[in-house]
Amino acid sequence: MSKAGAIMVLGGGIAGVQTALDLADLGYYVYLVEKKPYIGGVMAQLDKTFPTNDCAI
Amino acid sequence: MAEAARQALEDIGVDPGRMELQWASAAEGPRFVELITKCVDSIKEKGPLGTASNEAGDEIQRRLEAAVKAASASKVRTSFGTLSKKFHKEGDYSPEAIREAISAKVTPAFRKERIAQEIKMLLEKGPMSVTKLAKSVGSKKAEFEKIVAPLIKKGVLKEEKKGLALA
Amino acid sequence: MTQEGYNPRILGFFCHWCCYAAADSAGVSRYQYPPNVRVIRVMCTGRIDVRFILEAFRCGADGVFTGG
Amino acid sequence: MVEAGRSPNIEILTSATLKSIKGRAGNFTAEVFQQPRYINEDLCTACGVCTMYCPRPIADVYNERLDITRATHIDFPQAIPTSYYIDPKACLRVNYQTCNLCAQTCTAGAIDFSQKPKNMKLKVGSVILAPGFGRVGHDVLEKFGYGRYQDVVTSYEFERLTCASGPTEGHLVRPSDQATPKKIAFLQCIGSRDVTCGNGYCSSVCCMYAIKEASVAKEHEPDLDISLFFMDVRTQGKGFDAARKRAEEKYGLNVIRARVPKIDQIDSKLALTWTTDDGESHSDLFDMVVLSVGLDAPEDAHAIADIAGIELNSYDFCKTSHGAPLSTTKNGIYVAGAFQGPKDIPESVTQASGVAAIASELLKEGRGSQTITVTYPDEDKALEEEEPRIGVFVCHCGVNIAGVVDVKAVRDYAASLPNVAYYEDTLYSCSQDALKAIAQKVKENRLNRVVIAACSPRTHEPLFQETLRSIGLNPALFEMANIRDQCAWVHAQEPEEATQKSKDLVRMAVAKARLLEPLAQPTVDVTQKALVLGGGAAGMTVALSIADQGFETVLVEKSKVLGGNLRKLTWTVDGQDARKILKDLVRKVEKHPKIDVMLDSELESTSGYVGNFTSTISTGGKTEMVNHGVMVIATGGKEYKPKGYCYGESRQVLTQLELEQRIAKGKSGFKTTKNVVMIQCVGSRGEDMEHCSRLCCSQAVKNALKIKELKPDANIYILYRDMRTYGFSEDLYREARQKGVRFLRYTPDNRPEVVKQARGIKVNVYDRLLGEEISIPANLVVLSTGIAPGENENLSKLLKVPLTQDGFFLEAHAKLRPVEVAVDGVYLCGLAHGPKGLEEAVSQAKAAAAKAAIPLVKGKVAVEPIVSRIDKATCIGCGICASLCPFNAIQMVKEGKRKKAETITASCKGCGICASHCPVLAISMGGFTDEEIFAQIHAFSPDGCGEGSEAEKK
Repeated sequence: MSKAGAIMVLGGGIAGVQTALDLADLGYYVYLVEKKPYIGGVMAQLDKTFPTNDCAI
Repeated sequence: MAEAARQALEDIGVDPGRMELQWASAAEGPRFVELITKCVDSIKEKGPLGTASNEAGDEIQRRLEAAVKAASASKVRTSFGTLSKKFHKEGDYSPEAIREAISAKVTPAFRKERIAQEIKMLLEKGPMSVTKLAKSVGSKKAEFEKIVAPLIKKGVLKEEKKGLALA
Repeated sequence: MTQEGYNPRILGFFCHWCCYAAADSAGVSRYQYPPNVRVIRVMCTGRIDVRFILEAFRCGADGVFTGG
Repeated sequence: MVEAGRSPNIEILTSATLKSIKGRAGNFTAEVFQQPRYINEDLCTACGVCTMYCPRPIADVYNERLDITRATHIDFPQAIPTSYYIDPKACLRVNYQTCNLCAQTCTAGAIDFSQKPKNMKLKVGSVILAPGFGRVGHDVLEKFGYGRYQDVVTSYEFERLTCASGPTEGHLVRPSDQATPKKIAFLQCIGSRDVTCGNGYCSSVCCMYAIKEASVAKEHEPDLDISLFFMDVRTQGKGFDAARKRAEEKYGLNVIRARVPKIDQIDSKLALTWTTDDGESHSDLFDMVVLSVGLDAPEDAHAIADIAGIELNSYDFCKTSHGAPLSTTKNGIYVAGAFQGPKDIPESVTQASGVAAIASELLKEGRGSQTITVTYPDEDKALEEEEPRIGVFVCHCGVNIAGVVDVKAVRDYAASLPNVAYYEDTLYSCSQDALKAIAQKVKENRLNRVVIAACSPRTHEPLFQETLRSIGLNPALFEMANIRDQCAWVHAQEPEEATQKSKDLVRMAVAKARLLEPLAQPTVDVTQKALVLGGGAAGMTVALSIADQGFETVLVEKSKVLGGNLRKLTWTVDGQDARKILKDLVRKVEKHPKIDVMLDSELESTSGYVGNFTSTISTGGKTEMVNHGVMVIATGGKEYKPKGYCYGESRQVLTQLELEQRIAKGKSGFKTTKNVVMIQCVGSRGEDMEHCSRLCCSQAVKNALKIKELKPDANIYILYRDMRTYGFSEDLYREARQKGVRFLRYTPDNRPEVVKQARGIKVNVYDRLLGEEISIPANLVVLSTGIAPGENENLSKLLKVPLTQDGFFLEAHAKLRPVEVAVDGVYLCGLAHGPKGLEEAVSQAKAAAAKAAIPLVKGKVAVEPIVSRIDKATCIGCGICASLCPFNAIQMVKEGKRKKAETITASCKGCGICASHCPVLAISMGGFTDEEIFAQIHAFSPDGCGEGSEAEKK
């Protein structure tokens, strides 16, 4: 198997960010590559989220 | 704890209904709002502290101070603690069992200590006659004497012609 | 015997995990309720000592709401 | 997001695109091209001056072009990275080398036009594709008048209109005349379930977000009249139906089951015509129409597929299988989120954690080789011993608090409180730049206590404590006043009282802060072993994943054989051989060196805490003790046994699973079958169980198609309330209709009835189109029953994990922590969390494996600092506390001839029962001492009610 300890995540939306956080906790270095100038993807545009209606940011 | 507090409040002349113990889990936002609104309305019903029907209006402040001291006395707390230990072991937490046990063991000790503390506070302003003292602490003659006797023996109080005074 | 102008002051002891969380979830869904309660957060209802309740009344509370 | 921004091991490359990937699993070289921001992220203080001076207006894409912004801007205040950037396409300086206004006005000197695009080669072990989803094409929207009529908006635009920091600060207005609309219509399935635009699938989320947006709109404008036009109301997630019902009742949303073909404009109103399924045609005028747009495949799906060398499915989403939902067709490259298929946020978060587990399995050896560990400056002990110097920060939280509470007045009031050495109000105290500013102010003014009046400590206390720790201040010297969730948000109509309440709460917080003492943060070692309860599909997947990540795992299964409910399946919904999946899983589990399988065993008891659990497991009478660091609940669920509908009285009435077993036996079972009637939601959605079990519709359609294969001329009827074949299984629903399966909708108050006759059975149902009761003779009646919770009660008590009203385990947070529970170190997945299909169960199992592995990887766990401390001198050894402690975290020790109580810090949960029952007041709770609580009580009364009798000072 390989010795690489880094992983690339393509996309900085909620899925990309959550994967990056978990991988960092699991001991890996993460390159989070995002097309836009900010991370958060579409979720960052939302005001509230269902089902609990708490804020999305 | 709630029952002990209710009985303590009753003893010193505060309407026990002013204190509520409610349960609302993290998911029960709406239920919590109902409980709070009902509580605010019921307290509004009772009016400011001391003005409700079963409350001793003017002496409340002094009584409460004496009550806090009484609740900090180790004698009273030991009775409360050992009782909780018993309940924890037996596991019968029915409201009746709790009410009975507290009114049998804890409240008498609390009342005795509260009255003793109140007497000391009243006498700080100078000696007072026994009857006036008994009335203002809300204790009948027999009970009053039983509380005062040990205090005199221990030299905390002394008898004088005008009544009782701090030693 | 309710006086209209009278605004009671109520002290709340809320358990961090249940009642305090219920209050937060009521806030998140914007339920409205009267503003008379001031909250002291405790880790559990078991932490509340009879002395706290008596002291609360001594310090001018018209009511005490302990929430587990 | 903020966490990702602060993590030292996550390097965020914004405005970056992937150019190429070479190499193979474990050893890829990825080429990334990064556009310059022309603003140096580290220097930019996000002050906004450059945007003011920039002369070049551009459409604000973040706000869906409803607003204008400038070439140099930031999209939203809490953006991560929190720095402005310059849009290269618009900027005059970049394109025409003129203007340079922003660079001159920038006080921080952060603007740097010499930045060049960068090409980077990254050596990585694995690539995770999470590019999200794309927008529905303009052509589809035009059919509904979008672009022609201003008041036809997309759901994204509506979201921005209702957002407090949106273009209209949350006031809901019509784009045409900025007037507040009275009547709004939501049209569903725009760009979904629509083969004409190539999106034949269902986007799974639009029904739920439409109801949410309608509820939020009603909150802003209570007398709005909102109608939602659904084909099927597909709210199949956990707790979604309950939320929908609550919203419909509370906000009076009227739900109309019809698909509106087109929209016309009649002077300033929008005219909609539609026909309902009872044949009636209606039309009405609306002020505004919201198009609930679906989730399309990402625009650059093909580009990504070519670069990564992976296959796409017919709708340009990433091709995966139900057995391995997170793996693409290329080893080492995995997928998570909407690119794998349209899904909601909880599913995306689950898949994100799941894919982290797979990558961690692949790169087991590389773990920790390239990570940076953060070291905190040691605490400034001297500062902490000094007189309390409190810093009070009162937060606006945008409009959330400032909209109701007079923040400036509260700040000035705080200044008047004793020991307050610094006071300030902040716009968003949780944003990255505000945190940096607070840290700096604390250092500059040598503050040793911090009070933040903002939101709930339950959500933000750890974030602020982290900031304190980063500047050498003990995190316990921190207190929050909750003036948002428990004040501004709930007293919106009473601003004066809310402001007064905020002042009181700040006074109480400061009173407590004065007495706060630093608390140690001990760490405890984690036993490197995991315990998994339940050997079904989820249990096996989680055990395999943890073991593949290199940790010993014990798998406990109640029955004598592995497989659980998976044993009853023959095919998955996407046609895979479920039996093969089962065989693979069981084989891998049984021969895996690190998995110890304990069949016919059950959990007797568990004690301990995260990192140090000790469980006793009974196997056929004899018990065994297992020490483990983490635990996963995968005890599954069971098929709901229907009551009524002649189930059990006639051999011709089956459940879907029983039907599948009969289909598996082939044609012989269907020789005499002419009419098959399937009834959906038997026992579910309010009949006996409240919840919807999500997969019975897809299961029914799958079986119907299987019967049609065996017996093409069989008449199949499906009586449904809402056909919830969400996601790609919508194709099966369409195929079923094309193959002549008849679908009839019934309403809960008019349920179909199964009647036993002398010869065979028949089903009576009210046909909405004919408007009368019809009776269908049936050779076979199939009841689509949902999934009921397993016997979770005693396990719930054993592990102190709460259950939801529906009887499933309650997760820590529906969206952000779907596989964790309130008890640290215990994780949850599969049907025990809630009804779900095989694909979702496998993703959730992988996610649970990732989360469970984190403490194992770290090896140490920090213990909560809020614990009890017993003053040995005062303690009289009465033992009351030891007997009452629910976590047996106090033991009596001999000291000389007397007994004294002593806390086991690691087990203590900080509840404080011991402190409140100690007769001699010898026990003080970290962060909640008697003195601190008394100080708060005194601060409660306006005049501080004197320092009170000396009794409680002891």
